[in-house]
Amino acid sequence: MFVIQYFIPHYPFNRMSHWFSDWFAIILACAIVLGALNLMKISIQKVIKKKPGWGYAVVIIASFLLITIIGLSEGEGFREPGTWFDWLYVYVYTPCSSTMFAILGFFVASASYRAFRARNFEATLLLLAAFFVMIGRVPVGDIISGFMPEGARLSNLASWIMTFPQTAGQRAIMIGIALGIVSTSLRVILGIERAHLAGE
Amino acid sequence: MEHFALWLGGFLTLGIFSFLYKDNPWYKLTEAIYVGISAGYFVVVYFWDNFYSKFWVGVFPHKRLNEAGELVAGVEPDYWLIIGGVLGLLMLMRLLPKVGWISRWPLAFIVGATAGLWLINYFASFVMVQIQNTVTPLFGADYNASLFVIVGNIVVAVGTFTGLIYFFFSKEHKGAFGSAARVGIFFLMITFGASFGYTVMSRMSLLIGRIDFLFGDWLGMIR
Amino acid sequence: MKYYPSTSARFTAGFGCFLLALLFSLFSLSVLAQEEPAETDTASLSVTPDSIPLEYYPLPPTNVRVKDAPNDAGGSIDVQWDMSPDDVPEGKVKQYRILRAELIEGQRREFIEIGDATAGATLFTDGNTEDGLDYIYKVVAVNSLTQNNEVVWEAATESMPAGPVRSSAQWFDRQRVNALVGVLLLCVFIIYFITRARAGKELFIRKIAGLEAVEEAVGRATEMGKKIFYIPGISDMDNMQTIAGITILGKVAELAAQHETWLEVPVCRSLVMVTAKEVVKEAHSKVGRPDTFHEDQVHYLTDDQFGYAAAIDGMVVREKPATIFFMGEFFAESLILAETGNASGAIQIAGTAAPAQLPFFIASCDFTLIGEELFVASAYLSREPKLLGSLKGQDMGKAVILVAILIGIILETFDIWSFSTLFSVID
Amino acid sequence: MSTKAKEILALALIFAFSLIFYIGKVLGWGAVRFSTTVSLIVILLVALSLLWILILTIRGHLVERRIVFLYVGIAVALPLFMTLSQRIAISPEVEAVYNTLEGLPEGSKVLVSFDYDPPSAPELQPMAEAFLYYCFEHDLKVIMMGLWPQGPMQANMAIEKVLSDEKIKSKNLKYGEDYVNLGFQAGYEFVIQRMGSDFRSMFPTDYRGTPYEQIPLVKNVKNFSNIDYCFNLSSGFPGTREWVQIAVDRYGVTLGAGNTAVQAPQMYPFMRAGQLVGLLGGMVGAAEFEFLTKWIGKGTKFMISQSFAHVIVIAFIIIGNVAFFRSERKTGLKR
Repeated sequence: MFVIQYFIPHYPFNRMSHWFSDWFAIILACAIVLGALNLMKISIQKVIKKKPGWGYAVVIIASFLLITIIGLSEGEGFREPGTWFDWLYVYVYTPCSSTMFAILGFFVASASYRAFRARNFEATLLLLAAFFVMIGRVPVGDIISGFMPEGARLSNLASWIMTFPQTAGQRAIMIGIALGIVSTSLRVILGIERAHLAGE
Repeated sequence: MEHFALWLGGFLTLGIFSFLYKDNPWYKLTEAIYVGISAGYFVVVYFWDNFYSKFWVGVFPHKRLNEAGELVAGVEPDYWLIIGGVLGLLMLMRLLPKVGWISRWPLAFIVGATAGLWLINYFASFVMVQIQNTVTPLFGADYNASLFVIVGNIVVAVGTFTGLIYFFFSKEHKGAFGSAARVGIFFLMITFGASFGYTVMSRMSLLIGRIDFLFGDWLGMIR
Repeated sequence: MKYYPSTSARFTAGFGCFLLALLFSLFSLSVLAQEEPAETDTASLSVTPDSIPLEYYPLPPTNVRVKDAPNDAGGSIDVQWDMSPDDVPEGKVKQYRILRAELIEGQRREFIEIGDATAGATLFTDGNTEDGLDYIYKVVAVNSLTQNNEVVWEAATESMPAGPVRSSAQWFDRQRVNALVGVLLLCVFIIYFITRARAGKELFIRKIAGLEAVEEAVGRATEMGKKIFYIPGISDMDNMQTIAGITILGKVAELAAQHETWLEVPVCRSLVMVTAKEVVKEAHSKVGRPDTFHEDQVHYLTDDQFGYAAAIDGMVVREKPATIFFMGEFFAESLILAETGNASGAIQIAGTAAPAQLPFFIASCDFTLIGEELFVASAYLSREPKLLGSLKGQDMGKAVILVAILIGIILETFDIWSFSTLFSVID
Repeated sequence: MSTKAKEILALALIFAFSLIFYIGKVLGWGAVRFSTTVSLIVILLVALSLLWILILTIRGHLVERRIVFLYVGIAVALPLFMTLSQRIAISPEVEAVYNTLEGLPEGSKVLVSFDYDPPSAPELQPMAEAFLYYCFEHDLKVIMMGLWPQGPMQANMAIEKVLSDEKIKSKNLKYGEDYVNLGFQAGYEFVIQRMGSDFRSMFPTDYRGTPYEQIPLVKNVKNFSNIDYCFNLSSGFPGTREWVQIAVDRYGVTLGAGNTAVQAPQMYPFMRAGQLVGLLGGMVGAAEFEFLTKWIGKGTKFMISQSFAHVIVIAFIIIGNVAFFRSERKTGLKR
């Protein structure tokens, strides 16, 4: 049906994806209850059985209940500045997620230190490309290569890598993925791939 | 309150950073708070954004009046949404062990509809347009491209071509075909390298932002 | 794997030192090379009289054409015009305004402003029409002066009216025929090879290292008596990568059930949790061990990307699983997960079609499925002829694309025919 | 001293340090700045210590992960105190965004979608500010929205910051006429799809609750055909890819984008294909764009940390490879 919709702009086909998006959103809202209950169940089990680390499970339960009750009781405008929900969001949630995100900076460095070795030709290519892009994208790059003519400076080299070989690789991956998705979709539609419907 | 908020932010930030040293109680505490808060956060957001404003308001619309006291157009209830509500309800049936199997229906619906939707969008944006743009005159439209661009165009063409060959599954990578696939891998590697470089860039920026919070917003050492 | 011939360590070290020194000296240099920001001057404004001289009025736009917007669901009309001769850079036209009047039973109603377009524009799409109603349009060229964001004066000239015109919906989007043909072609290939495979034709599939290693990785966990973690990505069930990941989970769960190894699936989406539970349960009963399935094997953590990553990090560090699978769509958390897993000493097999995350999986995991390989996994692991058939169809699609690229480039390069228009989906 | 005692001591030190500086902040001590000489000495010290690590590595002592972490921390934190600046080279992708903007006549309607949340703000917020600054300075009308719940809040923060600039303040811009924030709408890419046929159905009101048809700036905006330029600030899904797939491929919008650096490489094929007119990639892209628009913000300020961090990462890759070649010579493959 959605395939047809793409080609036929006429009503009711043009409405179909809207309906789907709404239905999907509603299903999601119902499904998250399942997830939350599952988390609670496992945490409560931990506390009751006094498994190692049950104290932290108490914290999970408490913070979950805290934000849920506050959020649901604050009504439709729960997100507006000044509400308690917003406070929790800005001062608890945001620092945590931002820091988790920022911690990647450290991991990226240790991963490059540990794993990026010029083991063979492929790995060397990967390293070289990474090197030129990293150095070429920051101002240092142009200082290093300042003695070279305009066109051969590192920043231009980085741009060239990005625009040409990089694009080619991305494109091959993209087309491959698209074909993979189309074929998987087709298998789902034809009912050949039905692992997700286990039990039928 | 503001002082407390800043200290709380600092406490949580350092708590997560302490994981870098090793797993420790401070991190465990922060992690537990984070998991609880984020799970609750999404429950609340899904409830208001999806369930309430899509389903409830859609089926039982507010009577929104404009300044003159007339009904604003476009508030007729959309009864099609009830189907979504029913599917959602079926999902919740999972809580009852006996009729849990019924939740497969909404799942099948989602997977099927997704399959249909992605099929066509992906084909159009990722296959058609990408081919369209690989197929370019190598020497520029009027044979006037610079050497730089010509080499680039050839590289793009060769790279896309050999890269795709690497993704052939039903043919063994041997002989000329195998070498082409190998060249394809080289291109993939360059792509990954460039990706890697950019990721380092990105992650460092985020780290800078966070350190800026610690020393700037919290401790006031940076202006 | 081929290794570089070992060079003298001394040389490497010396070279390393040199590079480092170079890097830092240049970095220091770079920060010294400062540049003064340029000064910006403030523009002066001239004041104008209240009465507008005639020469301030622009010439009107001409040749106004109206037509129903093509390939849409109705409700819109395209208005096109030729620019006013005064519409030149720094000229007398600041903007165009579009006026519209309804024509009911031959009677023209009042013209109302329905939109504006910037100077230099020649097209406006009126998306507020009612299908079946007649409309008449006019385009107005406007010259004006604003100061402090208040309009000081305004001079406008109207074009001749154009119309009547009606909007209507079309049943078929002709611009998308090519996409339809392409999809159909691919479907035909896939279905053809599926039927051929069903008929018993042997199909070859090349080796994929990551998938060969699945069995070994599960076996290792059994030997060590430790857990296996399976992370199906952080996307929901409306993502094809998640579906592919769940399919592979089925196979891994079967292996784990056979070996009686504890497979744990922490997920971050409720729908995925529901599905994964079913899949794991099914796998257990498939190998005849429904008793070994436990509800808590699959559990939900949080929908939040990094909350999920933080929780998994903790689990990995504390429980030290022998094997970790990452199959599905990943975003930034991939590196946190893979690095922590690597540090804890687990064997890791990853598969994703998210290109940005691939380098890190390649760096931190023992085996990685790249892009399309993820979607092939279910066929590869099950060796079911139907699935292998679809794979062959997919490859045929690729072959067609390769040929198309080759022919296209030749045609385009020698300027024989603009081949690329065949693939155009934008107008 | 046992490890435990050391750890507790370290914790106490961190706490004391924070407390002292926090009190200092409250009392208004002002910022800590390194002069150019001090900065260079610091850089030199870091370089020397890295050389020492290199020598250690050559002798066969591989450093621990935590040492790498420590260096990254130093590389990022110290330059924040330095009073240095760098010359910035403009990449063609950034220039393309700027040129397209420059080509827009006064009064053009620009749609900016804020599809990110606070964690990605370090990269994207400077872009947002510079972009809005340019739009306001050149009398472009800005319509803002968000596909991410926190996007509109980020938009408000950016507006506030830009409006506090003297030059923009003097323009006396009005909400609803010169800029509007339509707020967040749930539904991922379907929002874009629906906007293709009707903006109002997706955004019945702006974020303040004013009905769509009462906002002068947008009351005549039916769908994408009335928008002159679209700009998307994205840090994931839904983001630039969805905008390209739907807004560009289906509705023919002119789209520029600002992305986190991670995402940026995936956008290059779109850019070469003309689906995107230009791209700001990461904080560096932001700094370049700031340079072009002459809005000097955090992107430029952080550039020195960014450069330094890159240098450190490269240094560690070099050290890692030195160790690799060495260990290969001695003991074959060691991982």
